Amino acid sequence: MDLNYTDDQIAFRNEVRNFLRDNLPPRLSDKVRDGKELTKQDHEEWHAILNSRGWLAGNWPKEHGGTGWDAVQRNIFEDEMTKANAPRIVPFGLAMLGPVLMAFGSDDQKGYWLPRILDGSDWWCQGYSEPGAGSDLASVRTSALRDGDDYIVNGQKTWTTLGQHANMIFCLVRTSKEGKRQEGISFLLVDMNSPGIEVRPIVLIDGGAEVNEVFLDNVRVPAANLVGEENKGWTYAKYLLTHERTNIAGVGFASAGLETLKRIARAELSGGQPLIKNPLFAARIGQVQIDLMAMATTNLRVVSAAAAGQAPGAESSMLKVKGTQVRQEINALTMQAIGPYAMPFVSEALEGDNDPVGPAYAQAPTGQYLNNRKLSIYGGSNEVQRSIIAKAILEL
Amino acid sequence: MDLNYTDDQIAFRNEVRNFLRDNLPPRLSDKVRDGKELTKQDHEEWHAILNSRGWLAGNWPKEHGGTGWDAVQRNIFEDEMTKANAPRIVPFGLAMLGPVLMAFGSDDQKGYWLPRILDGSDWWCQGYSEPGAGSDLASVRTSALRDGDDYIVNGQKTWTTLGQHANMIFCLVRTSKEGKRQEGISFLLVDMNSPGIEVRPIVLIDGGAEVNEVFLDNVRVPAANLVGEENKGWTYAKYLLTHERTNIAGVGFASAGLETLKRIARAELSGGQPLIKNPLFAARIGQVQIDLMAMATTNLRVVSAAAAGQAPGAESSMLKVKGTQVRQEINALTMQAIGPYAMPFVSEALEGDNDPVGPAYAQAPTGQYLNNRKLSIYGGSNEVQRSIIAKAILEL
Amino acid sequence: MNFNLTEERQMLQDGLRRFLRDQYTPDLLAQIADSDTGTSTDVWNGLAEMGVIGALFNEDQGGFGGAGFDIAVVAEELGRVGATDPLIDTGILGGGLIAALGTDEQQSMLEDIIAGKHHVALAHAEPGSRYDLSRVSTAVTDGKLTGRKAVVVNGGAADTLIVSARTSGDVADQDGISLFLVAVNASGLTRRIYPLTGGGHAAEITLDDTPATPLGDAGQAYAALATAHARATCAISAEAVGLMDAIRVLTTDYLKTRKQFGQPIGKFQALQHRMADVLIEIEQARSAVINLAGHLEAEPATRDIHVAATKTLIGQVARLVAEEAIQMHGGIGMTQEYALAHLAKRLVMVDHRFGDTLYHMDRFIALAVA
Amino acid sequence: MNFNLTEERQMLQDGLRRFLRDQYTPDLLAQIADSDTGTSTDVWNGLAEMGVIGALFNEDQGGFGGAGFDIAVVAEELGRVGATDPLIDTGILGGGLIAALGTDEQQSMLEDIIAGKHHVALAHAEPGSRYDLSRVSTAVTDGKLTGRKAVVVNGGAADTLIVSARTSGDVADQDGISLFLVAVNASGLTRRIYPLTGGGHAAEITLDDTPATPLGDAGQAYAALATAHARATCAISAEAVGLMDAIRVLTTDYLKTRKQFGQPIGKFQALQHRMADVLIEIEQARSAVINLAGHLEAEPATRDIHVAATKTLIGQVARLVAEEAIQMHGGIGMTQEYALAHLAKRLVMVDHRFGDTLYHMDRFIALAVA
Repeated sequence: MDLNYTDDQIAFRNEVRNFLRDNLPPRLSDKVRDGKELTKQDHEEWHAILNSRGWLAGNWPKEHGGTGWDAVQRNIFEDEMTKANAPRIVPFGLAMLGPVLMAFGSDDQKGYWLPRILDGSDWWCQGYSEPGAGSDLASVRTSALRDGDDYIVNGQKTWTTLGQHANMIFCLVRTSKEGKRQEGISFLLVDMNSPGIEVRPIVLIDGGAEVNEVFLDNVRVPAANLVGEENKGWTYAKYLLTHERTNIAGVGFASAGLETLKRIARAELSGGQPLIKNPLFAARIGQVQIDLMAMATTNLRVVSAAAAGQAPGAESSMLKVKGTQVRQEINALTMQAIGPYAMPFVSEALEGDNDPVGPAYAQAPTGQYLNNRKLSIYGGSNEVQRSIIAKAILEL
Repeated sequence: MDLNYTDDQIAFRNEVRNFLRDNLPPRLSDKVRDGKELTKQDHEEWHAILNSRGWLAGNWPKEHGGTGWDAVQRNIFEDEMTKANAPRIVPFGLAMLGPVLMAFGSDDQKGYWLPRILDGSDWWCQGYSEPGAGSDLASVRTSALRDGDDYIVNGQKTWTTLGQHANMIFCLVRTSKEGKRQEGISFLLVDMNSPGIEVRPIVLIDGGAEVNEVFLDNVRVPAANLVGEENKGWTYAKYLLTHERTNIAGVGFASAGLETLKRIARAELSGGQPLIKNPLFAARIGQVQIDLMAMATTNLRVVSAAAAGQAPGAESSMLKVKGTQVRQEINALTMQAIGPYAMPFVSEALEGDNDPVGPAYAQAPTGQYLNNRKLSIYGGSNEVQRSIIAKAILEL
Repeated sequence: MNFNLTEERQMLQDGLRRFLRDQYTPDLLAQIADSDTGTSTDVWNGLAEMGVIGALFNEDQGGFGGAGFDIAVVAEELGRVGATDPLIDTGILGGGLIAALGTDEQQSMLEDIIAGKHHVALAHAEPGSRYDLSRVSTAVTDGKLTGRKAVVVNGGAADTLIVSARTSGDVADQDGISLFLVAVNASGLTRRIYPLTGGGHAAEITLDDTPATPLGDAGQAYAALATAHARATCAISAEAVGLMDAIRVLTTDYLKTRKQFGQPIGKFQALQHRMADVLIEIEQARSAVINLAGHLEAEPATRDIHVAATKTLIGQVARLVAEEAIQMHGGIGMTQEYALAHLAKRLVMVDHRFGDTLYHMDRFIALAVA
Repeated sequence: MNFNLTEERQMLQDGLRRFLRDQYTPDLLAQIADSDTGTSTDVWNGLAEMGVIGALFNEDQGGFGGAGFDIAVVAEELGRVGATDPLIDTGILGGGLIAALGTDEQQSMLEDIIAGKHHVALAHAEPGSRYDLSRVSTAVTDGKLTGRKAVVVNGGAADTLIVSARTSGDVADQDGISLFLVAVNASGLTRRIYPLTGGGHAAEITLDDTPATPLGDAGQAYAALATAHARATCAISAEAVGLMDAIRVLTTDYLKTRKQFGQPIGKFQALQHRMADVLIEIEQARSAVINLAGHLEAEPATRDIHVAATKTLIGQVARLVAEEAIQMHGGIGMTQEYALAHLAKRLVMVDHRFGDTLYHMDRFIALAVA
């Protein structure tokens, strides 16, 4: 047992830290710190900076232009990124599609698509969820019928995050109605500029429009864009979900959120005293801080096992549940900390540089509280995670 | 809407209060306040005092020697009893069997058994639960086979509270295996002195032995002791359970427990200051006090509806769950309040007048905390109550 | 002891419920959400005609109610449809303070308020005062006001503002707080109007040597402010219960119709049990409102115990109900378009007016525990 | 970073787990529960032979461990079987303080302690001192002690007592606390020995002009007491995790076998989800112990943050695990005879030694939040 990083790991952390200090544009880190929305250009700028250092694809092997890092290095990198308020790496191409292509794509597909993910030629989005499916991903109804060298795709995808920026979407489609529901699913790459595709924003409860519905109406997709074998897509989909779940605990986000919470609680006054001196509020901060300290170690235990080659199992479900509880509690406390100034609806202020209503730090918390209710819903709801834990670990 | 008692109700409350002041032996109220175990004689003494005033059977009509009180009066009486630390009325004959006999018993049964409940000739206990049945009461396996003018009873009952004091037990027995499980159950009155009956104490987690197993081995019971019709016992059993659920919220117990908690928290020191001045502990007391204030009103709403003739429905399930949560939290806080003196195991001290280890008030809380875990288990576990609420009220 | 509504209140409740159910179509809600007032003239006039505003005042004040249960009945119904009408601001805070402190001439405004023709907002809290009722630093010089007022709900739509200022004492003293009537177009007064997360609008108000007319005796406004806030707390707590009921119905309906893994998700026991807990807590909240409404006219020491207890519990249950409802809905519960979004946001925001769970737990401890 | 045990610790863990599994039959547990010592001579000798006591001391002290993870590994295994052996009292508190403060002659006791031949108890807390480490009022006159010591765990079985007393300063000062070695048969010393709810025994000790030998420098004992309590907190926290694991296994086994309403109750989703939450919290508790064990040798300011964080979390999870386990078992979980009773009681009692959730949350706030 040794809670300390090795010398190599410390050297790596310092390297990352120095790089971020020298290369992360303050304009971007300010936006992240204040909870403002990033533009497509912001994301692309930051991706390009990371790519020029070779650090864009943290979970890709070196042969495909990735870093070749182990799980501990990736964790260090993500920690430092969040602590520095760096924009989050957009995951759809890098964390989701990339690993699937490397594992199941043809050589042609790998050779063509992977470099385009790195150099920003393509912005990918996700076509997994469908209306009414919820956490039941296997209930895919979007159909793809073979027609010569093409598939004709019809259906609807939803909850497509940042789909408004994307030129490509990877989709689960139904290519067969035979057998079990899982057996007739295929994994297809679709050009968003194809005729018959329409993207409509979904305004969320916080007023933001980060997710979309994607309508596919007789969309022609070259059969060459089928990944792996027809009707085997469920295997690839599950593989993707497993890889999506790295950093599922969100320790870095929670740590950054806790710092923000404390900063606000020191600035806000209650009865003329800093709010953080109020014993009951201090206890609520203390509680979530204690929970986070333990969760960070649980996370490192899983990361460490992954670095040693153990496949992440249902432990990631435990991290998902506890991680979202901690982050949502931090969100709730931060909203409580800003008091009456939680009430103004300030979506405009997040986008522009308007003179804020109330303190600058009071702009983001309410929206973040509302928006982050999603954390316990998406990526397999916490209810689904609990059922996984009960079956896979407790064997109930 | 009027939260105040009527003049008549106030007059009644004062009458009860004065009676308790003048007639409740301090020896008994001291024992109750300090959480000591009452002897059989203690109970009988108090029953006799109440009976001499005509107040022993609060939920019986006057024609059978009861008070004829409405639900509000019963609630006032129970409130005053708990506030005065009066011994609880032993419920098995009075609150459970009595109403069943009045509703379903023959005239002979009513004429014989009801007066004996009032004058203390019989001490009844309950033969509902069986080993392995848990909250699934309909899974009765104790059998009663008709043999001439008798039934021959074989089987085992468990969780029989104060069965060691009882000379009579009312039992659910299986008289038929045909049809649904509920259809072959009968309701039988059994003399505990019959040959073939054995009572064995079950030591509980707090070290006390208030419950028992009752073994019935070829016990002969006169067929005259069958209540109502053969194979209709499930109806009577459910009727009994409904009546058992008056005062299910336990507001009086919670109020008395809260007072004890505050008394201890004022006496205990933490950092040289009274523990009740510790903001975090005060907040936990405050929380349960706030919950109790609301629950007391929920209880009065149900009581008031019952007094107006509405049948208590699934609302009693809500009171059961919230009532046990409040009481168990008070128990936990009281145990926390006594600090290291929660550790001594003091079952002897509860029974005798030994010189206590630590403060006198520190004798009972640990045992009460442990013993009252039962509150959320018996009388239909809180899980069963939640399912009832989901089905009966939410219609899920 | 009696938990039934009087015949009058029952009639008011029934009529109001019908009226709001008819009026508050999704279209109207959306339209109001985009308006500057948080209400529509039609609805507000309709409420006035039904006597809903009058129910907040007693007969001496020109109304026909004014007791805690009058407030609770009306506010709960508004909550049930997620209404944003400024009943609390114009009626309970504005009208209530004028009724309590106004001269005969000032009292004459009540008739217009009750008739729905005049809107009021209370500009009391200041940046940094948080929920502390006695923390006032707006200054008075030669009868003119200078200072800043924060999150003045209905401040954009109000015809008249009631502004607090300090005429004596230290910044947090209860003594020395005075109230003033200020016209919204008075000189030196600027308003920055903005929408609220839970619907309706508020304003940041800056006063710079702004002329004002005293309301009540100089330096003696605290008791009336405390009473007005107790009544407003009763109203917003009852409104919260209405919101909870509406959210509960929406959620149980969804649980019954939404299918996943081959059955309605309401058949999953884990959700059933959590929903049972939600229901239990809503009933706790309902009882807490009854406690407060029933003690609203008690002496302040007793009243304030119930204010603190009720608002603490309401804030806690509000968060539970809103969060569980969104969680059980899943994705659809995250969308602005679905009815839950507005109800849930409005419910969550209840904790940010008139003191939150933290503020009121501290108060409760001071008043009733230690 | 490495979360694997060293080879030595892995071997110790494996051997100890086998030994305890073989030794701790229900009969032995019952026998120990009725004994005055909380251990059996056979088991204690066996533990000593395996080097379990020695693992608590470093090589200079005659042991072969002494680090946080040594303590945690050993204590967790004892917890797993619900053992009541006085490892904390004789080893960590008693032996630890003698090792830290003793003269060469006093240090010679360590050999007997490590060999399992000598029992010690720390008589530090007093009636009314609760969990405050610095609150000591036992007086010293001419080198003799007068005062009362409360809930001295293992005080009945100990051969030697370590007694704290105040030689200078005010009642709650850290400076001025001295330690003394006192023989249990010393004049003026009376012990009232009684059993504990979680197993084992303790004593109320009265000292009346009782002769004593100083242990360490006069008035300077606080730092060593704080270190010993940090190490004891690590041990009892790890023991708690062992208890949690055992209770979790017992409960999931029960859920799989117990049938109700026609199926194993473990198939009921509400119980599955609650049990999943229990498991998540147990993993949190396990991580908290790792955090404390890994920082036990850090400077006191850092160490004490982890002491406070870990003990707070342990106390919270202990209550959750014990209460959920009893609830899910139903009636059988309420009976003394069933294995859960002892484990659950011992787990609940963890919050009553070395500071409870309240005490440590206050400490954590002071050290790491405000």
